[in-house]
Amino acid sequence: MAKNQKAFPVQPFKDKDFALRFFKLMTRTRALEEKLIKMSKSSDGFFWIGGPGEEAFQVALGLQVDKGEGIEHDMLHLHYRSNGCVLSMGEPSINFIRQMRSVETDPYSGGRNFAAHVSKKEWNVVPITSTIETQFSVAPGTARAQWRAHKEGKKAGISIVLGGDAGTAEGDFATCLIWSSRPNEELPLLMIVTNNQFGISTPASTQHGEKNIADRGKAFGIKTGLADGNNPEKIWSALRDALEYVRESRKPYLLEVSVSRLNGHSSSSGANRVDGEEDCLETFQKKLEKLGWITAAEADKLHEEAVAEMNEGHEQARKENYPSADSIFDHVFAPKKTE
Amino acid sequence: MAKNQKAFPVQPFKDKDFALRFFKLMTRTRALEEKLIKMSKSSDGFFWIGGPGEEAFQVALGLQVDKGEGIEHDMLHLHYRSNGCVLSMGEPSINFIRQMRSVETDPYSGGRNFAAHVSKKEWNVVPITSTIETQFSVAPGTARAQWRAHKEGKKAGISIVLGGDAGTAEGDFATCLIWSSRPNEELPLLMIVTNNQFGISTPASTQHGEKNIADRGKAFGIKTGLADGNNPEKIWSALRDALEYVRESRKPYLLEVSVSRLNGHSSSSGANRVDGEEDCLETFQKKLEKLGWITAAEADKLHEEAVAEMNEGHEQARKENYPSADSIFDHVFAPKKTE
Amino acid sequence: MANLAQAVRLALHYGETHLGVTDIFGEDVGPPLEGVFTCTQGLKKTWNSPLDERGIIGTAMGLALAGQKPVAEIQFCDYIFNTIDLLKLAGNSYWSSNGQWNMPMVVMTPHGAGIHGSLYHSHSFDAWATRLAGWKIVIPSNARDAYGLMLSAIEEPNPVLYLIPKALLRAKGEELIPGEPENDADLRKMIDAPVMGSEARKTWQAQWPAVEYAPIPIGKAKIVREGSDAAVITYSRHVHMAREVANELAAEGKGEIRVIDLRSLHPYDWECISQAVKDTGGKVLFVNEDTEVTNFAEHLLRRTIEEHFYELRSRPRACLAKHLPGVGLSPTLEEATVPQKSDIKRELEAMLDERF
Amino acid sequence: MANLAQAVRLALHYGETHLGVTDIFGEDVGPPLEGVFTCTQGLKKTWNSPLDERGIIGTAMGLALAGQKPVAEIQFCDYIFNTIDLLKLAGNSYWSSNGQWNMPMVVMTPHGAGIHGSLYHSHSFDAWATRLAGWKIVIPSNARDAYGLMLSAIEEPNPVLYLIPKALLRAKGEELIPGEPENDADLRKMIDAPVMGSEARKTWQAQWPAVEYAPIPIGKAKIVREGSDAAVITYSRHVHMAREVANELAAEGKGEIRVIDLRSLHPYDWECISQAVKDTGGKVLFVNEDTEVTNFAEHLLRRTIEEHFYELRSRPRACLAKHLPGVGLSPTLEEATVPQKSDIKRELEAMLDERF
Ligand SMILES: Cc1ncc(C[n+]2csc(CCOP(=O)(O)OP(=O)(O)O)c2C)c(N)n1
Ligand SMILES: Cc1ncc(C[n+]2csc(CCOP(=O)(O)OP(=O)(O)O)c2C)c(N)n1
Ligand SMILES: [Mg+2]
Ligand SMILES: [Mg+2]
Repeated sequence: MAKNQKAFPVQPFKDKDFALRFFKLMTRTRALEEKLIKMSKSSDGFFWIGGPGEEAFQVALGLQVDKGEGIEHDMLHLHYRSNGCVLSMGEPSINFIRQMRSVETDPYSGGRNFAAHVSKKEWNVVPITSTIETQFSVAPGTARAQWRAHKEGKKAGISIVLGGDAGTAEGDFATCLIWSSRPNEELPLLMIVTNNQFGISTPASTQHGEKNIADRGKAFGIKTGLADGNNPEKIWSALRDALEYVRESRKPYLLEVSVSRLNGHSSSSGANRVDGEEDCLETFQKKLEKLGWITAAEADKLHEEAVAEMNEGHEQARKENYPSADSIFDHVFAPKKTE
Repeated sequence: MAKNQKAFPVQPFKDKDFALRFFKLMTRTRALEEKLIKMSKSSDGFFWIGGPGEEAFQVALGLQVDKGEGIEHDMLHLHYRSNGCVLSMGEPSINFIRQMRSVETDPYSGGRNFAAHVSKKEWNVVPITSTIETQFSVAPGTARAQWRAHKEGKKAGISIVLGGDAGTAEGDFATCLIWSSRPNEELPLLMIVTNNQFGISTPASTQHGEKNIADRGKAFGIKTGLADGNNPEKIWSALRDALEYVRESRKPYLLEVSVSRLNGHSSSSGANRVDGEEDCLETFQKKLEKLGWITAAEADKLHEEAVAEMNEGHEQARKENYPSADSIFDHVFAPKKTE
Repeated sequence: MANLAQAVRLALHYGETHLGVTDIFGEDVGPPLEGVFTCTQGLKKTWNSPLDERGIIGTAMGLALAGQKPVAEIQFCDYIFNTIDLLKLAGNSYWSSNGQWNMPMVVMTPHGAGIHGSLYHSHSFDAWATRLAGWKIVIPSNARDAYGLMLSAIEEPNPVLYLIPKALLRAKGEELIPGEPENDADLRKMIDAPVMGSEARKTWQAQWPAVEYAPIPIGKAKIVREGSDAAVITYSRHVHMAREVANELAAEGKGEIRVIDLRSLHPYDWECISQAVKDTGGKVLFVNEDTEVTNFAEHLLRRTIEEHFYELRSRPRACLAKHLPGVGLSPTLEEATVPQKSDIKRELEAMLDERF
Repeated sequence: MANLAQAVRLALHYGETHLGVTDIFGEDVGPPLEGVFTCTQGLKKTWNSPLDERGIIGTAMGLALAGQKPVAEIQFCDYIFNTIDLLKLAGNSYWSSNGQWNMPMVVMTPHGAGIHGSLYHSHSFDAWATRLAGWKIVIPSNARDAYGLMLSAIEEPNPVLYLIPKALLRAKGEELIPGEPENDADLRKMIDAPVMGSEARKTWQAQWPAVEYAPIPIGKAKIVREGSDAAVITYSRHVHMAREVANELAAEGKGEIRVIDLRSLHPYDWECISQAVKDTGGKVLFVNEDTEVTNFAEHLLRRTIEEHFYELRSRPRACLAKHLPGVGLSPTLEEATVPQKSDIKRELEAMLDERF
């Protein structure tokens, strides 16, 4: 068992405190997305994209990551539905709001990038890029650094790379399979595909001949798994097992996670709540209610608190400045260390 | 059984005439490559690349192709070891020599492209490109045209795309798997990987985690096969079966063919004969001798005739002009039909 | 008057019904969405592709080789950069095969900034594209040209890149497309699909007006405003900015500015540019929104110098985007990065003031 | 005197032993071949990659993000065109993350024509590369600079593209690399691997001379020949052609030509160029072998116009490759396509003749 798993109960979802902590993080993630959607609808930000429907998965991932700076810790190649992951790692919600409003205090991009394009050096969150799937070509590089460090007897985390189902059609996904499974140099890399059955408007069923995307790992001898991303308990243990496998074997693992897409693709498609998708937050709340660990009123209260948190963040962000015109010239080139 | 199979005996290699015809084509292919290598060594041409060691496979392919212009016939996306295929389709050997010498009579490129970069509109041989594996991104397009024609009840050939083992690491190979297996729009496309265990100097065993490259088709529900490219009989029937499958089911097939690389990668690595690789021409000759269908002397004579053919072609090509300087401006843009 | 997105749609309709277009495809090009910018609504030959730009360009090439007539879309030109090798191959197929295999394909892709698109919905591709020998390149600035250039693109036996100014997609034309109804509302009713996901959308079919064969030739610029005190040579959304500035300057009595809409970037209308250089004594301003190091305007400027140096009585200029890794989201950032009206005006004023 | 390939090798040796280079990789970069042009023979940190340029650039980016110092090779720049999106990302990572994530990586790749390389071993990448904001770009013309620029590239905290003039790889330097043995044969014996496949190769190890820390700063041009009647501003193999032409013209009494080797394309040494424009009254000739539409020389020419127009007493010029889909194999074709000595001479003579 990896070190940071020790922080959690052996059967976390049999533990009320843990379950409620998890639920609260899901609630805050949802409230954050709702705030960001609202901002985009009131033109307080230009474009929204995010992860409503992926809370169970993103929180389970964020909590189990070995967080820190440098290759001793996990390196994260996330994508644009990962606010919940980063929030669960401990990120203040206001920072996402700052990026949405593109104020100069946006710590991820200084007002330059779209919402949900997190980048955080302290925690090894490499810049989330808009270009679908390129992170799968980059991740073998960080994993190789960790492979080498481990081989040299140094402490080394693993790399985790994340993308959607449609994106696996890009060559980068194949690149990742190939580069992570080179004989004798297999890489400690957890590849995760969040399958929400859509790429924008295009149903996966019309474009994917694979029964499971994860099957594509098999030809390379990569261990694969499928998991239900709407069930906190199942996705938690699927991630725990996958992470443990990669940490201990130092080999790649390909995990396909089924998730919901509750508000459509992005603000371009309206960002309204859609029908017919399971809501993991609702399901989980019902379960907790049934267990007697929470009442509907208490859950509402948690949500209200989360909404208040987001409103507060928004209020603060509104007082902050937009970046100045001449800031465009900042950070084109990094200075030499000695300079 | 497809129409053009009817041209062959049911068990072709039990038929002496056929076997000798096959052997002669292999011999001519080899003699052609030997001529081209010699030319490159005597600076009568700048760069050689070709297919010594792939004769059995290339001849088997060339003979079984449905040859002609337009999508009613097979469309061929070959690569730079396919001289034997094109020669077996009936191409005069002198044309390869012309391209090697880069004279203006080079029908494939007018003296512009390297040797073995065939292009022949009349027979649907699309331009062979130096860029490894891009043909696998292009082939779904020709196959789609044929898929549509067939669906509309028109006569339609299939597409055949060919590349090496190392090249399958490019994203284009995955593209081809994905685009040819889209649900309900599966394409009549035969994908062939010639596995010679090397990409230039790099052994496949150091870069490929796959046990068989062909296994990569399985996740997509693509039918796959392995074949011994050094054995004319086996590769003939493997190709026959694969072609038949694609022609009749109108679905993709991925065939991996093991082949030898008898003269190394190209003239860059010397183009000398290497040790330790099976020579399909030798093996086949021995077999024919054993059957009593040919004597060593007769085989030598065939080889001498082939050498004479190549010398004659070379003599002719030497008399031909290099392209003129201002020909560089020809064929930048195609004229409109009406012009 | 059709807007630019409708014009593209009408042209594709004409193409698939009269000019042999066989495939209109790309990410989200077919139903249910039919184009992230509505450009492919109601058409018959559309289909959705996998999320794979290399597959899109490659498949278009294959279709072209097979004698089909594909129109492929790259959803945003920001995402075309993993296909440059394939675009190069498409551009060299006819040449490398010594005139055997031409590539009759159209690639259309939204282009440019102006919609608060941040790093990856603000890219320009014009400078890059002009480096692709073997391609023809067009970029309309209005609905009528969008219609006519698409018809010409479809009729070309060569690969044509059709850049769509993103910021102008909702901009109405000033000139009727031959055959389009006089009334906007009528056109909308006929060819704009009901909102995605609605009941109406499920059974909706476009009612196509009988638009006519009215191509705009590739390679011909258009003078959108006359004048000889100076000239702006531009394309895409900067045509409109330049015209507004020119009108302001005229109103202010500062001079009459010729505004040239290049429309085709390759081949480009050198005659028209050359005449402007002569007529203005070299007071020409090249404007586009691609980054300024190794920009197509610099090519035009070089040719201006090469052919007209001793006729120049004033310094020709360029007004281009800053050489930066991206266009930032916050409006101040975008405005400081890509040319605005104020930048064009500043340059023109300086130019008009310049002593002969 | 080391040749250019040996100089790259020596620099990489210095890099892996003194400057923290962690990975030198690409197709056929490691044993047994150690570089299709011998550039990576005898090194410790080399390894062979899959045949996948996107994986090569992506992995280099990942290594850089992880604090490593990779030197990745693209076997020929002709094969870099499927990675432009990744190169753009590498160039915008520091900027888009507001100064958090820099990308300390080097990409080296053979460049240019001159070896009868036909369509896909003759590409240039300089014009394309200069459009990649966020990258530094160097291109040595001789062994000493190749050594020093590689050291600087390795020390950079930013992505650096290191273009290797293919045609000069066997060209011996004129200046000793600090620490290299005086005698060529000694150097060869020490660092040139025995022929591939031989017994000797199997156990061979390089004997590295104690080369010294001797970087050449990025951004500084070099005047390789003095003169003020005209100036050639160029780089790569055209430095040598220009110098030969300049010597011929001097011998013919036609004038003294300054020859500037730019060495860095981004940032470029504007001061040096600007001085040449002033000193020659605008008789400057920009030469490179990339295609002539939207070429980096056109940017330099634009800036020349922008900053020196009223000092020009003569027309500045460019001598570039034809805008064609490729370079043909037959020597007549290649010679007609990319600038030759005769082209440079013709332009210079015309320039010298031009009346002030
Ligand atoms: C290279 C590239 N092509 C196209 C796009 C436009 N685009 C943005 S999101 C998206 C769909 C992604 O679908 P999927 O990978 O399933 O992820 P999801 O959004 O469903 O989580 C597309 C096509 C892009 N951002 N990058
Ligand atoms: C895109 C691209 N990258 C690199 C090269 C250089 N190159 C030419 S052949 C070759 C090896 C190809 O190996 P494989 O695919 O196994 O085919 P084989 O030559 O063994 O038949 C390489 C790397 C190229 N031509 N194209
Ligand atoms: Mg999806
Ligand atoms: Mg091979």
